[in-house]
Amino acid sequence: MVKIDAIVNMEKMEDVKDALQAMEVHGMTISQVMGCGAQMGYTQTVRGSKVDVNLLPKVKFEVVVSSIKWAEKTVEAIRNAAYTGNKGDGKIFVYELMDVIRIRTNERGPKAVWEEGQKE
Amino acid sequence: MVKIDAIVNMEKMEDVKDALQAMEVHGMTISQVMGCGAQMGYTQTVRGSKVDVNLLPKVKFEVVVSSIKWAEKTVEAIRNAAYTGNKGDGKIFVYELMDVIRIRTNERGPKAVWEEGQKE
Amino acid sequence: MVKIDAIVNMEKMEDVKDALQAMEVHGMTISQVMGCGAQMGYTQTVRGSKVDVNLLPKVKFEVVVSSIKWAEKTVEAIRNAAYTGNKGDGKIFVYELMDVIRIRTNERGPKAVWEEGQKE
Amino acid sequence: MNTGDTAFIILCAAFVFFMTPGLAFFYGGLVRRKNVLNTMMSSFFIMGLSSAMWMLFGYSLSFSGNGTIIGNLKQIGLCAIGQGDLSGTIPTLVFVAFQMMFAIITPALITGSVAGRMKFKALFWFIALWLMVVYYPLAHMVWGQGGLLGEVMHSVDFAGGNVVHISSGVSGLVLSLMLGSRRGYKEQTYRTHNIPFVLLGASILWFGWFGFNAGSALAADGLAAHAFMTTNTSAAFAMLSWMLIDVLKEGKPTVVGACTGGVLGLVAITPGAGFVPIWSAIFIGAVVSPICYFMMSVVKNKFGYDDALDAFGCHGIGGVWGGIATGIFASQSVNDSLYWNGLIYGDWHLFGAQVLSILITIVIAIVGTLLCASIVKLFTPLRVEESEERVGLDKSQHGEEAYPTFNGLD
Amino acid sequence: MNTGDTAFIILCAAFVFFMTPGLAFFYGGLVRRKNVLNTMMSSFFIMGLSSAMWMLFGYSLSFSGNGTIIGNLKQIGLCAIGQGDLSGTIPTLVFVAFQMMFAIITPALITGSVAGRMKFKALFWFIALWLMVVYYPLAHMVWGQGGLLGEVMHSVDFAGGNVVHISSGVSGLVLSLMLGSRRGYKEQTYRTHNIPFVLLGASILWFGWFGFNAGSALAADGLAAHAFMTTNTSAAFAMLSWMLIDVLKEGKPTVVGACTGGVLGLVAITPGAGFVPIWSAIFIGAVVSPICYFMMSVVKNKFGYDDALDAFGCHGIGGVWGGIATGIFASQSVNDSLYWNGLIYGDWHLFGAQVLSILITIVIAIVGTLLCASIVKLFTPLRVEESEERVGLDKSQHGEEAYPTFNGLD
Amino acid sequence: MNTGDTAFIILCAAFVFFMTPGLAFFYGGLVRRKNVLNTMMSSFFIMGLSSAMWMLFGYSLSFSGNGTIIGNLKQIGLCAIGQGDLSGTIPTLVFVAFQMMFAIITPALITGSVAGRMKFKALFWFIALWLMVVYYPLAHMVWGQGGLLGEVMHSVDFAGGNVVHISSGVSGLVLSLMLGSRRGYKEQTYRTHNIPFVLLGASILWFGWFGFNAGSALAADGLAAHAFMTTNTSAAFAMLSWMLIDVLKEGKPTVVGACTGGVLGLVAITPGAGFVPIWSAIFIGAVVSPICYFMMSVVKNKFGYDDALDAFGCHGIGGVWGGIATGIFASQSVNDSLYWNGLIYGDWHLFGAQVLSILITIVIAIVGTLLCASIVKLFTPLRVEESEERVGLDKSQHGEEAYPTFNGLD
Ligand SMILES: Nc1ncnc2c1ncn2[C@@H]1O[C@H](COP(=O)(O)OP(=O)(O)O)[C@@H](O)[C@H]1O
Ligand SMILES: Nc1ncnc2c1ncn2[C@@H]1O[C@H](COP(=O)(O)OP(=O)(O)O)[C@@H](O)[C@H]1O
Ligand SMILES: Nc1ncnc2c1ncn2[C@@H]1O[C@H](COP(=O)(O)OP(=O)(O)O)[C@@H](O)[C@H]1O
Repeated sequence: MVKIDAIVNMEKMEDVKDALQAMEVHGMTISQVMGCGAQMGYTQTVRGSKVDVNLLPKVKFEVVVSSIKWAEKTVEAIRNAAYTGNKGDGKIFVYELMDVIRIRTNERGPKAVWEEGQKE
Repeated sequence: MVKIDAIVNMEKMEDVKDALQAMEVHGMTISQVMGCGAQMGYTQTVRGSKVDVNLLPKVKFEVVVSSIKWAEKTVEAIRNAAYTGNKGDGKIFVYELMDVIRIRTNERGPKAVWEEGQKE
Repeated sequence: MVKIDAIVNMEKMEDVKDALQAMEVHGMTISQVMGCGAQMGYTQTVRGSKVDVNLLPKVKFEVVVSSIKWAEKTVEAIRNAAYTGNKGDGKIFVYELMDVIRIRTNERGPKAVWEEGQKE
Repeated sequence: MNTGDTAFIILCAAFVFFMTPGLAFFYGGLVRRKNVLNTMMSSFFIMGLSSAMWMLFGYSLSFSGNGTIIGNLKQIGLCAIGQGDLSGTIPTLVFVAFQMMFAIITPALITGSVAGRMKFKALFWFIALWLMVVYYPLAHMVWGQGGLLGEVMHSVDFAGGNVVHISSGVSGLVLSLMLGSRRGYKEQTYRTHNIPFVLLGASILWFGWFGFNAGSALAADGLAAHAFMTTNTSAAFAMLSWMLIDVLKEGKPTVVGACTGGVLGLVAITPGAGFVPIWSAIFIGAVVSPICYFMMSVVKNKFGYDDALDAFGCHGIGGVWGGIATGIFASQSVNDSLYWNGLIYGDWHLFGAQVLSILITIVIAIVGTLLCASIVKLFTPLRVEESEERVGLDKSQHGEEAYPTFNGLD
Repeated sequence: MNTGDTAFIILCAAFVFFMTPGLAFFYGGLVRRKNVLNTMMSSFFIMGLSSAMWMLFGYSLSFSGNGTIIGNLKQIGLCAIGQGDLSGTIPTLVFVAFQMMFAIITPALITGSVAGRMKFKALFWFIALWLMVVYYPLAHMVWGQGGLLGEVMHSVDFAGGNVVHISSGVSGLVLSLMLGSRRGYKEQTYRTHNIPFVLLGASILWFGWFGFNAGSALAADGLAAHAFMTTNTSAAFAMLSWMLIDVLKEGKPTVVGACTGGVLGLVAITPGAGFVPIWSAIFIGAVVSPICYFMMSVVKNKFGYDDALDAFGCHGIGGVWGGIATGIFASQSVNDSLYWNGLIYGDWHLFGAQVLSILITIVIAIVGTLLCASIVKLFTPLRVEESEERVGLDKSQHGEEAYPTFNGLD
Repeated sequence: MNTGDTAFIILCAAFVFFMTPGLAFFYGGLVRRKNVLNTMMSSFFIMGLSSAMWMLFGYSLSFSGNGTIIGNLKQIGLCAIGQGDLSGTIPTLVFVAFQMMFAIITPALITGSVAGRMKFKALFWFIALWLMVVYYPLAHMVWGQGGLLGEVMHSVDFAGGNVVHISSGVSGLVLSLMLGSRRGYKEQTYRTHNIPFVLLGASILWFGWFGFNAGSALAADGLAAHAFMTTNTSAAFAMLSWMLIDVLKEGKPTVVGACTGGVLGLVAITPGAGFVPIWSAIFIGAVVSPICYFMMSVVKNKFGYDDALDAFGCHGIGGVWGGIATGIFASQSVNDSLYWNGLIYGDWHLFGAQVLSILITIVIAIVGTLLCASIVKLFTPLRVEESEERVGLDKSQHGEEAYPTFNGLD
């Protein structure tokens, strides 16, 4: 099984979520993070004083899929949805997983990530 | 060493924490995430208009333990504490870790996760 | 490629960030987590009643670097910046990564984490 | 000059002033987190803009002279008004101040309809024009000397059902139709981001409304006390009836519902507060919630317009019901300045006048809004770009975030 | 009719009204995040319920007629009260409105004791019953014509020590005992979720309390000013003495402590505000904090009851101290309507009457609460299910979350 | 005694009281999340401390007797003041209460300059000393019988330009220089953590300011209404002019800017509210924003002092401009208690007196602050430890966190 962490722009959240659901990846975990990278932040003016903002809010998707094949598809889907061509578009990290357990059923391994009705 | 990510229901937070501490796993990191999965969210009514809520708040536990044996025990403990049998109970992901460093002592590897007084 | 998760004290956030940027690691993702570990929390008094606070706010840094060599340097830098010698200083976890994708350019692998101008 | 009346109306003016920030919180709490500042600012800036315009020429256009449609410019800059000049038992300047607050809150109400998508620049100029095209004439027609709706037609409006609520609600609807719906409205999760702020806002509104309605007696007397009691009674019953609807429909009374109900009761009683008997406020309040609930849940859904925070559903519809109810229940035994009694006492004249005046108000609001929005459109688009809407109006219109550190990092 | 007095009391009524949302924030800030809406709503809905009941029959039961225990139903629906009817120098309707606000805030105080575990439905009906069984009789006995505690026993209660604070605090304690403790109370981390809201609430309470106490003079005169100054003095010294306790015990003055202290000072001075000399307010305020601190930290802990937000610890105990202190310091030179002087002037009669009236109030509150809660229990359990408590009362009782997007996703 | 005037001033006192929590929110919203409670508490505790001191001896030192520099101790504990004693048309106790509120808000303003780094203990004692060394003498010199600035020099200060704003702003600057800058000031990201709180605070300030300025007429009359209108006009134009600056400099009007502008307009009109004609308030308000913007963005940056929340930039500079503007525009036709007309009417006397009185105020503030801070320093360091600053002042000074569960875990 493979885990994919994708860090994307805030305003792409809905799009990435929709893209994943469109390809039948229903399970995902989302959290807010702050990021800095090539995109160096921006400068805000508060009452005439400059304030540097170099940590930008980003959204992190964690998606676990059952196989490398699925992982490739998922990465592709995320990339398409999150792409704008500007700095700050984000990064995708791919890991291998030792095991997955679905608490409800105690299923383990790939079965624990497949949903019923999901074609492999 | 092994890292365990468990995504469980909000209201199970205290229980899972207690279960871990009961089995002498004292180190853990908790964060709030939003999840969607087999559980498809619910519909809320705001002033008579329906609003779909399909991202649900979940709690993510990150626990690092020193060995696969411990990992199994930990998974078991989390499963027992978080189980209700309903959709949305959550998932547990298990990874292998290359290394762990305890900042305070600069210990590395399994030693960095063992606590004094913890039986292996 | 290697991913480093470091859990450090809230008040060390700026220092760790500066330390990373000083060594030319510009990409990082930060989030707030709650932790408990050897440091057992503290007791607060609210209107004369004791309240146990055993989850403490911590900051989690996620940094992906291109090689083990860089990982070592990064761990060292974080350690130096976050060290105080007290319980609660935090832990650093190191993983191996299967792949990294930079969304903007679709670069993959180590290239996706190197910045232009960054010496390997 | 009567110092008691003067003290009362000066302080009531301050109470009514406080309603505008109250509205900012009521509206601001209801929107998504990325639009909260823009929503609050849309009410807040009017405290500056409308005050300035009122002092420069708004008061004069509303209350100077005795035209049928609008006042004149004789009291421009308030220069002709001395400290010793009286309006009834209070200094004229007190009346100026009290009425100013109504000219602030009214356009602020409109902004609820257009939350989440209107360019701030366009809103700024729209409000400035709207005050001149819709508000000042209406205020004159209803409350000014020789005004069409008031002195000519003998319709009544105690504290601003037509002037404040119907005008703003209808204008909000028209403007929201011109703007179109928010991106992803209906498909997408939309969430009230801060319900305690909604409760704070509703509470401040209710508090301020005592100044609004009781102060409209323009004296500290039995009539003011009467208006105070009708106001509170209507709000109370409207809150309870909304809670009942919630329980019947969803099984649970919601906080947003209770707040909405309370505000609706206040809207509905506004035109009649000093005309209708206290017992009738029970009915006026208890009925406004179901009417408006129906508008917001069924009608809005059916027609698919995006009256974002229900400025029309609350103030438009609630104001119309209030105006009609005044025509039904108003009684000369409550207020002997009435020309006729209400429908239940067997006289249809007042009822007819109320209906007619409501229709005229609606027409003025529609035409005026179309006119103002069209003028603004010549200079700037009304609506933000799609990308600005995505990013949120806080960042795109003001370069700020409401709670930048609430992911816990600071 | 005196317009100055009328203006004063109408506006004081609005001030007292504002205290209830203030309390909602004071309480709401103190609870866990998952219970904030339920806690706020528990105060807020009473603005609807109690207003409606007051207008329908509550005023009549409290102030009509001259029974010893309770009023009569002659002024039901306020129908018999004309705009011209006076109570002293103000229209009777103003008095009705002012007193109504007390009937709103009092039951809201109770809800602090039961936060985090009471079924909303049960709370709703409990409050409705409690107003009839405890509040209206008490208000009549203390302030009504021919009332037992006031006119018969000559005990005094300027602005509601018995009627408001002791009655609500004791009832809260009884109800919290009937409900049992919150799940995991004492083992578990319990945290004040939003201290700025606590500070906002405490500030609004203090602000409104000027209307509460000074307004209880029922005229804008020297006595009102006197009550204003005793009120502020007591609050100030109670805040300082709580800060001192905090420093002595923990080394640091806390914000929650300073807010609590301020409110305690206000509670303690309430029964005596217009009877005791200003200097004695120093003492009344400075002493109330240590007394209540002791109750909340030592006694509550020892007996293990879960008076969640210390409605009993603050209002019950603070009110008792205030009532006794009135018996000690009250002086005819401050207020010549007093029948006797206080203990320090060598007359024990007033002191005795005060103690007795406090005991009677406590008995009424205990019996009344047991009665009301038992009746409610026949129809619905008082307490939520365990799972509902776990999920939080916001979701389980109202289907809402207070800040749904504050994990940053919106 | 006039009940209308009495009602007015008692309630105005409550309005001014409400400004201090308003300030707590205005300031609290502007700081980083880890310092919000300390910042709010820095204003809040003064409601206790300054009230207590005022009642004990502050009023006496400020208003008893007719010294040139300071009052006497004859009215210590307010013991000599009966309920029947009058000040003009109102009970003296009402005047005591009204003035007390000014003695609360003034030192609270100072705390904006020192936010984020001052030891709470040091602040506590500093404020206590500062009231005695700077405030009471200044209040006496400006408003007391025989006072140097008022009755001797005939400079005027309607509602506290010198006493409140200049004194606090300048003292804030001096204190912030003594403390040094916040750690990492300028290199580091500093962020306004809660802009809705800023807006809430600014709104409460504006609301309360009606009591502050109109109430300073000490009667409910035409002059009060006049002050009400100048106040609102100045605030409105200052808000608009700040928005204009924002648009010119950054392309977007900010919410923090609009709030700041509104407050600046209120500051600037304070000394002249009841002396200058209404039209001149347009000018006073419109000009104060650019002046202060320049101070905050250019001058502060250049000199590098860390006036954290711009207490000096807003209140110091705004107050100076207001005092000078009063010397320019004040007119006997507005207020016949004036000794001279302003500069534009061709008389330079008042202008001179204003400038001189401002200079004297500045000197008193500087010397007084240096003195008080030096005394405090003998007993405790003024500044927190570096580690305490890092952790945040909420935790280190009060052992609390403002929103402990807003990472979503509760
Ligand atoms: N090396 C890294 N380790 C961890 N997170 C990273 C790293 N590089 C980038 N990120 C995350 O990705 C986000 C976008 O990265 P950025 O470098 O600005 O984009 P890009 O390089 O695609 O233009 C950052 O805000 C950060 O959260
Ligand atoms: N494939 C996945 N990848 C990442 N997170 C997941 C995945 N599947 C489930 N989750 C997380 O687990 C939570 C519970 O999952 P859900 O599928 O609803 O439960 P279950 O299948 O156990 O009934 C989700 O809300 C989500 O946060
Ligand atoms: N085994 C673990 N798994 C996950 N997170 C851990 C673990 N041990 C510690 N942590 C995280 O590191 C933080 C600091 O750990 P702690 O044990 O208190 O410090 P130390 O052992 O270095 O003194 C904790 O608050 C927790 O967030």
